[in-house]
Amino acid sequence: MAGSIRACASARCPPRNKEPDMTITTPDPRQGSASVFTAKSRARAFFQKYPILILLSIFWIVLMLAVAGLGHLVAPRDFMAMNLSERLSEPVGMGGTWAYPLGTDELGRDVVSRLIASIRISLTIAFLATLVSATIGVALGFLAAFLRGRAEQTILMVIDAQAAMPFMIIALAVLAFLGNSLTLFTILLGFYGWERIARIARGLAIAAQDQGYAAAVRDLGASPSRIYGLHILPNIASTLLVSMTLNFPEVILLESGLSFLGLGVQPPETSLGAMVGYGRDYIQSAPWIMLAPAAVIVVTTLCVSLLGDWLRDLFDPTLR
Amino acid sequence: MTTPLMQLRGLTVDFDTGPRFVRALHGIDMEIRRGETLGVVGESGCGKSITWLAALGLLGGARVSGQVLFDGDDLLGMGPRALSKVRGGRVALIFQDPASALNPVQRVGRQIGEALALHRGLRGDAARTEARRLLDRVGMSNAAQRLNEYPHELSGGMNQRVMIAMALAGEPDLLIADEPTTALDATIQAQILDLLGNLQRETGMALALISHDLGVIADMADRVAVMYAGRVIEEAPAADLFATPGHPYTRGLLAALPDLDGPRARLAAIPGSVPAPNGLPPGCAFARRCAHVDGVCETAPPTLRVLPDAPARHVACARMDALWCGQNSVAAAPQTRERANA
Amino acid sequence: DDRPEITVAVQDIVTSGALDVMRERSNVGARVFFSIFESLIDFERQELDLPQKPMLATEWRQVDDLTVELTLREGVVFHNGDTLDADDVVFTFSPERFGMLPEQMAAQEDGKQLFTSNVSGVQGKVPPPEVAAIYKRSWPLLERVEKVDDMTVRFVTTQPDPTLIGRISRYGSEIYSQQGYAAAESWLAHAQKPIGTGPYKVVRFEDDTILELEAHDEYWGGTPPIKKLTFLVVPEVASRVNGLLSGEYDFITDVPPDQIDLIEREAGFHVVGGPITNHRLMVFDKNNGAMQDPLVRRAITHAIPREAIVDALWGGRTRVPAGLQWEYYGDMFIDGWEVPEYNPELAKDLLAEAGYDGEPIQMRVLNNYYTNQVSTAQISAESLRQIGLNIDFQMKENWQQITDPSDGKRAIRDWSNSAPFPDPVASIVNQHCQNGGQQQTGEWTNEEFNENCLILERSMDQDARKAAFARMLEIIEREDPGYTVLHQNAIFYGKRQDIEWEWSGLQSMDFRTENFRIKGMQ
Amino acid sequence: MSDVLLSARALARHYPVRLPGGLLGRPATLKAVDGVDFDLARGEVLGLVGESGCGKSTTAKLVLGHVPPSSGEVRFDGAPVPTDRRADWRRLRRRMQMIYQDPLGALDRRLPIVAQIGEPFDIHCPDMPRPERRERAAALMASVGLRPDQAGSYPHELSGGQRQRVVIARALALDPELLVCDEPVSALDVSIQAQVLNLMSDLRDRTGFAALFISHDLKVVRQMADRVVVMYLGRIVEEGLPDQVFHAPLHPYTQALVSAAPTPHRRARNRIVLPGDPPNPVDVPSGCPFHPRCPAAVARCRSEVPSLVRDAGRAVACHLAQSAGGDLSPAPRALKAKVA
Amino acid sequence: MLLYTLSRLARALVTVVLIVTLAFIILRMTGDPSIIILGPDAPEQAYEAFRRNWGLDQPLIVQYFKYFGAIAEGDLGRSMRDGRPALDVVMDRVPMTLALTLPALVFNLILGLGAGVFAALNRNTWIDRAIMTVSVVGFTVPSFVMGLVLAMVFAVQLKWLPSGGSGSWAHAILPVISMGMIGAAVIARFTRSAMLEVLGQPYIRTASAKGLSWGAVVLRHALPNAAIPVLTIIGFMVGSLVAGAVVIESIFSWPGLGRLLVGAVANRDLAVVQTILILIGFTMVFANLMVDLAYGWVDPRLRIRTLSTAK
Ligand SMILES: Nc1ncnc2c1ncn2[C@@H]1O[C@H](COP(=O)(O)OP(=O)(O)OP(=O)(O)O)[C@@H](O)[C@H]1O
Ligand SMILES: Nc1ncnc2c1ncn2[C@@H]1O[C@H](COP(=O)(O)OP(=O)(O)OP(=O)(O)O)[C@@H](O)[C@H]1O
Ligand SMILES: [Mg+2]
Ligand SMILES: [Mg+2]
Repeated sequence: MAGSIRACASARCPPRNKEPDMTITTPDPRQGSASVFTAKSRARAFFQKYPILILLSIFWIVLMLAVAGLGHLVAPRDFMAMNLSERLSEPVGMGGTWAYPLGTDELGRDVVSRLIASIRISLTIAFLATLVSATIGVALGFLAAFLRGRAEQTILMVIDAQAAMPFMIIALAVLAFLGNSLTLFTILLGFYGWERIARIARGLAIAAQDQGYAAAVRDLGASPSRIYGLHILPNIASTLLVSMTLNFPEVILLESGLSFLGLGVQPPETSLGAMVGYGRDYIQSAPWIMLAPAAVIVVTTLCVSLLGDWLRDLFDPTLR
Repeated sequence: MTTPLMQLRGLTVDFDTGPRFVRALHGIDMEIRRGETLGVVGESGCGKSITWLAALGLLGGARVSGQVLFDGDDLLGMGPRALSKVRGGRVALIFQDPASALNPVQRVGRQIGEALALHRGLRGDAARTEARRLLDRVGMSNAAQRLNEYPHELSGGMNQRVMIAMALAGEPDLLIADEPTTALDATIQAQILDLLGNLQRETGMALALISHDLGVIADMADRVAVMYAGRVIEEAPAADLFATPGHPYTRGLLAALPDLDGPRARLAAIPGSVPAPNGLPPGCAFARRCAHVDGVCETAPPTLRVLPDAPARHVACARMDALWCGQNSVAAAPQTRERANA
Repeated sequence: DDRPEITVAVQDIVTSGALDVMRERSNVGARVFFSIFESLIDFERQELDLPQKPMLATEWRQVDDLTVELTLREGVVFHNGDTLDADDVVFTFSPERFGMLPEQMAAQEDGKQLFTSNVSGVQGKVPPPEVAAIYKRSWPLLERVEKVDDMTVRFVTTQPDPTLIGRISRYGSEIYSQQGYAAAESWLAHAQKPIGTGPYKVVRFEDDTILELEAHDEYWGGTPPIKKLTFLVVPEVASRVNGLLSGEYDFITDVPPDQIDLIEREAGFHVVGGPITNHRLMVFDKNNGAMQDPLVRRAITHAIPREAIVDALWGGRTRVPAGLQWEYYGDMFIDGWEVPEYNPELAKDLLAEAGYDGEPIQMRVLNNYYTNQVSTAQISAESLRQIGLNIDFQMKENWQQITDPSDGKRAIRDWSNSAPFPDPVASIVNQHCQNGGQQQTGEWTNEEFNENCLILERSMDQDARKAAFARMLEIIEREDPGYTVLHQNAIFYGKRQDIEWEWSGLQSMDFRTENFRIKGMQ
Repeated sequence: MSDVLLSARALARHYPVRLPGGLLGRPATLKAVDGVDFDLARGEVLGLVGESGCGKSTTAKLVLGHVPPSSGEVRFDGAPVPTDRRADWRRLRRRMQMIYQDPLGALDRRLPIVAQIGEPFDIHCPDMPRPERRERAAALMASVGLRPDQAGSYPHELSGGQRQRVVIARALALDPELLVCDEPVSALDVSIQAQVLNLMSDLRDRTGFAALFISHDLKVVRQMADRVVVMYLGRIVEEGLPDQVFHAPLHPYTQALVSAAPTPHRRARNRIVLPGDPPNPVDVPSGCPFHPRCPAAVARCRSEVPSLVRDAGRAVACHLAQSAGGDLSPAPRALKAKVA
Repeated sequence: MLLYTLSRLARALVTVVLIVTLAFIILRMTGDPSIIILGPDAPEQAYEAFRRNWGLDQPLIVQYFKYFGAIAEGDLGRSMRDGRPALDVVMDRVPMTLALTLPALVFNLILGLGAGVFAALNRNTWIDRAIMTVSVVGFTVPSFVMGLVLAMVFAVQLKWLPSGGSGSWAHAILPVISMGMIGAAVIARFTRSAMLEVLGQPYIRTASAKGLSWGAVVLRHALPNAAIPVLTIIGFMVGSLVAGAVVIESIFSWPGLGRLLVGAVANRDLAVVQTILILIGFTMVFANLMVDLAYGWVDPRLRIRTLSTAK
């Protein structure tokens, strides 16, 4: 059993000041000098922490953000400019020329330029809508957590009602009956998913103020605005961020679903969903009109979702 | 002397923490003889639990190496089927926080029955009768009715009894109890410890009792292993250990404990805190908190060695020779000395 | 019975949910109604200039300025087995059928309730009140229809009506069976399974889904060539095309011009179709902002590349017509009249002359209510921008939003006009005169134009009428533009190549023996 | 003790709950705290011990005005403690503070510790200039033994003991007169526990705060408290000086508790193992609440609720401990008692 | 439990009232459907007659109360299109939609649960990553793109299945698959995390320590516990299936509720639209209620609502 050792030289005591003698064996090589050792190559460790898919996702999202922010500067043409004589020309690779790398649509407009404009609009809408829904959700969630009692019950009921109605259906009715403008559309989509965020915000706030740091700060005599603004909000921000990354792709998909029904972003503006929606009639005759934006939707939502999952795992120590 | 029932040899455990591996156990050597009670103490996170989980192959997702000899067979090399025969059959485990260690959606009768079916081949009425007998045996009132209840309907103490009954189902040679009473109240804790003691006496099984509470260990154990930062740093018969602790850490621990009796004095706290598993110093892990530290302590971790004069005692301290003999000549009990200093 | 079963995939069967020619106002209804109902006078529908021809009436004559007399065809059998006689015709044009009897009106008033209107309900044969309104509009001057004898009827008007015969032949004047109507439980029940004289009778009708017809073997015009004729609603173009190509459908309707190539690329399928009696217009509101100046509106009329639109979007399969008129007007057709030429330079000059200052001009568009509507509008908008107009392009969800005047910004909108019978009254008068939609919504009016309307509508003097019509076109299309014609609408059908079948400019689908044959059969 | 800082009189807190029983779950009352009287002098430390669920934390909440009492009252410095969490309540936080069991949970993990230690100044002394606040926070850190270089650390970067120091520093920032400590060292390892306990004693010597010190660990309470109260099922069953209570417990429950307290310095002891399950505060037995588990219970215990009898600084609520003469003597360790 | 059920019912009722009000507000904000139903060419008198007939000329507040009164009596009005009772119109379509959504739900569950469990058991391996990636893709492809592509491949190219319409079970296959994919992806992701959560619980270790084989542990202890949280999203699934039906039914010309809704919205058939809204609301509330109650049924911990010895 125990690394049997030469015992204390004899039964007698060594002088007190004597340096510890050589009874100390050299450290077992198996044990290493410290508890941490990098048995992995740096690259492997790096990719394990940041899987290649995640890096690609981040790259794609950054690319999309760049396109959204600066795309109009590099767009080859005005996305509304028509050239009726060049309508439905093929993209490069399907017989087309570099004049229109991704081909043209039914009005002879450059698909690349339209794609860039669409990314701008779609991402802006999705971003703003997500922001709106987070704001509403957090505000109501906090309100419920703060007020408790009847007010909380009321808010919970509204949350229930919202959750009970598939949002698509509500959006469909609202848009069809109220007409459409980009602002209305964005605000409407901003109502998507707020109830989820409200639930999370309420749950976390209640947990924090029942046993956690919020209770402690309250016991210091802090005012509610300090508790919620300075303490709870920053603390739940990461969780909210993750649930916003869930919301984001859903908003893009919702937008495309509504565009399919002709209720999304309206011409002359364009969006990814609108491009797919209007392009679907050409799915066989000129598939590139629809496939390019559809691919962007799929890849972008995919990347945001993957990133969201990854962040959630990262933020959630229980999953480690 | 017969071979020990269970022997851990150089057991190491590495966890994959993403960018690197972190070694949580640095070669544990320990043994349990038949019928004996081995107490394992140490601060939270020092590796008490994972030692036994690793030994029984219950530690998914970690690299385990070393040897775990149970009755001569190496458990680490065993196939899953053979291993599950040992688990629950010859070696049983009970855990801290019994309420969450039981499946919340199954009635306790069924959970006990499962163990009976696995290791004793009992089913149906036979299993039921046996389950009831086991519950009776662990001192559960109203056993027949309890079988139909869910864990959340029982109190913590009763759940721990259920766990024990389940562990007894396989008639094990060794019971590993991982902090079985930490979550329980003092009076209930007394009941459970009492029960474990009685069972051990009746069945003659060996008991590995893990706890961070020196009081509990002092109460129950025949032999004690003290762990610190993934290593066993002292191992001794319980009586000797509490009378004359060897390792500076053990001494400090005993001195830092307030007492119910005696004069009330300032506590002799060990300064500093346990190093994080991913930040152990190259030498003795306790060096930074140790009053007797010396250059030699910082070069390499010391290994367990037999103490002079006391062949049953092992301590892992580079300066043990000096300390041990010094202590023997200067003061009888470290705690009194340190208290006097305060 | 080895006659084939034929499935037609359509965008929609009817928009009103009822198989009643007086309720259904849309173009799509005409497509199926011609298989179920027939009117007294009809057209050679498959011919381009649509000459009139006898249908349920074998002959007709103008008895005096107020009266037309028609002789009915012998041996016409309704779907319920009854034989057509004068009583059926009289009934078809009776107040009862239109819900104008006092008791019906009272019932309408009673039934009026929020969303629970019982009017069209099962109790009582009370058509919804719109039917009467539409009737009044279609037959503004009809006083009565009287039975002369079993096989002769007379249409009598309150004033001379130069368009009377045209109106008798128009969509909406199909003959119903008196007994058939009487036997139905309610107006609604009849509108779900109506009794007409057409070659096919209704077996099953589910609004929005399916209309199943089966051969009416006692049909007076010979045994129908199809055993079972199904109209299936398939709203998605791509799905219709898919279904045609995969062989599930024999015909598909409303093929967008861009899909034609795709279908014709496949062996065994082709596309037929062309211009119909419906023109696409761009309509102006002369009350708001820059649009008050006729010069601006004229500039617009000159700025639209109509030919380019026809070529690009319609593959040249339709055309730019000679203003709001059709060749089938016959004598009333104004030869030499044309739409304003495409001349951006002129347009710019006009704008300069008008002193246009860049004020935004709203253009309201509905989402592809008409084929290629959005594309056409986008091209137009782009062209208008080219001449310097600041176009505020607005997509709208529905007609109400399109015509909503409340924000004071209504300027340009989309529309289409049909000519249900061969006379300018059918189009320009009905849509643009005092009682027409454009003036009713307050978009446009013009005194001289309105005076000429009366002549065109009431005078029995063909020359005076023609002059009035010519002048009206000048005013509304050139001098003080109220609209401008974009192009003639066209409709395309995909079908199996082995079926010989001709399309009609009247948007009906004719499945009578003369017009349907499968190659290699019989 | 003369100068009473805090006094509780007939303090009770009841919660309405629903009994188990599926569809028929009857409503019932959970008496978390049921008639508790005690006084706390300035500068005194009162230890509160008892098993889980006996109402220790609830008492603490009542004292702090976190929950309103169902009956009875708490007076702080002569005035009733507000419970409405309005301005009054918030102002009172300067004078009474709390220390929690789980220091990590009580700290905001997104703020550096120095900011958290200084937070009481931000809240209560908005007029204090920024540099002064910083200075005071630094001084506080030093006083609890945190190094200045740790100021910018986040809670998760500290060890458990250090975190508890942060919590203590924050609680002491405004020099409160009363500190309520609910199991302040239960979450800490033995070696760290001693550090924190020592720190608290030192600080107390320095600032002289009074404290309500809650723990289920008798050894810790003995180390810290001037006086000890033992609770069982929402009531006080025994009270006295620590050494009296722990060396000569009067109440059978205290006797069992003391005997069961694990301590390595006292091996081979006589452990009294009480039968039965921990008490259920919804269903308080008639008579003496402890009688079903009491090894010495007699008939009277089943029917008659013993009152808390005080005598010379000690108090006990047990029929058997109150001899006829009125003196208090330990309840007999009954014959039934199972001694291990 | 009874009280719990009652309070859930009460909340459900309030939810329904909220939904009904919402439907009213949305539909009445721009009140006038006459021009859409009668078309742009109808004479002005026809519009007026129509408005009068349907009571649209009354003040909104009067409409609201009448509307509530009528609904309370179970009268959901008549379709403005053809005058049939709106409830009949809607109910005619319900079986068709159920014929899609129920198989899609089953498809969802089987595929999603299977994939999720499998991924969780192989956590952090390529299997896990592959399943999760595929499931995210499944979730991110717009359903109409999926539908059109499936139709092109299986109907037009391979001619195995009909491209649209209804009438036989073969017609339902493609729509069910297109609808089910999204749900399956969501369930797979959810199941995976529920499963991982459960696998980390101490009772799983207890079960292994008992000597159960890993397979038995997963089957008997992990799965039943992981299934509990998955239950909650079934309610949500029903909603997303109904929403998905709107698009899928259009693509595949399936005469169900979704297409009816699209048509009714386009035609502004107020009564039908609001009947559908209310029906969907009811269904969802009911589904969630059932899920909640089922939750209480499968999880014994929730059967008892007591705070007593909670610790
Ligand atoms: N799955 C894991 N991944 C990484 N590290 C782990 C894992 N499980 C345990 N550890 C680490 O291993 C060390 C030993 O853990 P172990 O559970 O054995 O401690 P313990 O002595 O039982 O403590 P306690 O008294 O708190 O139960 C700890 O530092 C812990 O952080
Ligand atoms: N908000 C509440 N609603 C209902 N019951 C409660 C509530 N808070 C506490 N209780 C109950 O009151 C009793 C006393 O609780 P308390 O927290 O005071 O016990 P404690 O002595 O602090 O126990 P522990 O040692 O476990 O912290 C317990 O049974 C608890 O379940
Ligand atoms: Mg442990
Ligand atoms: Mg407590």
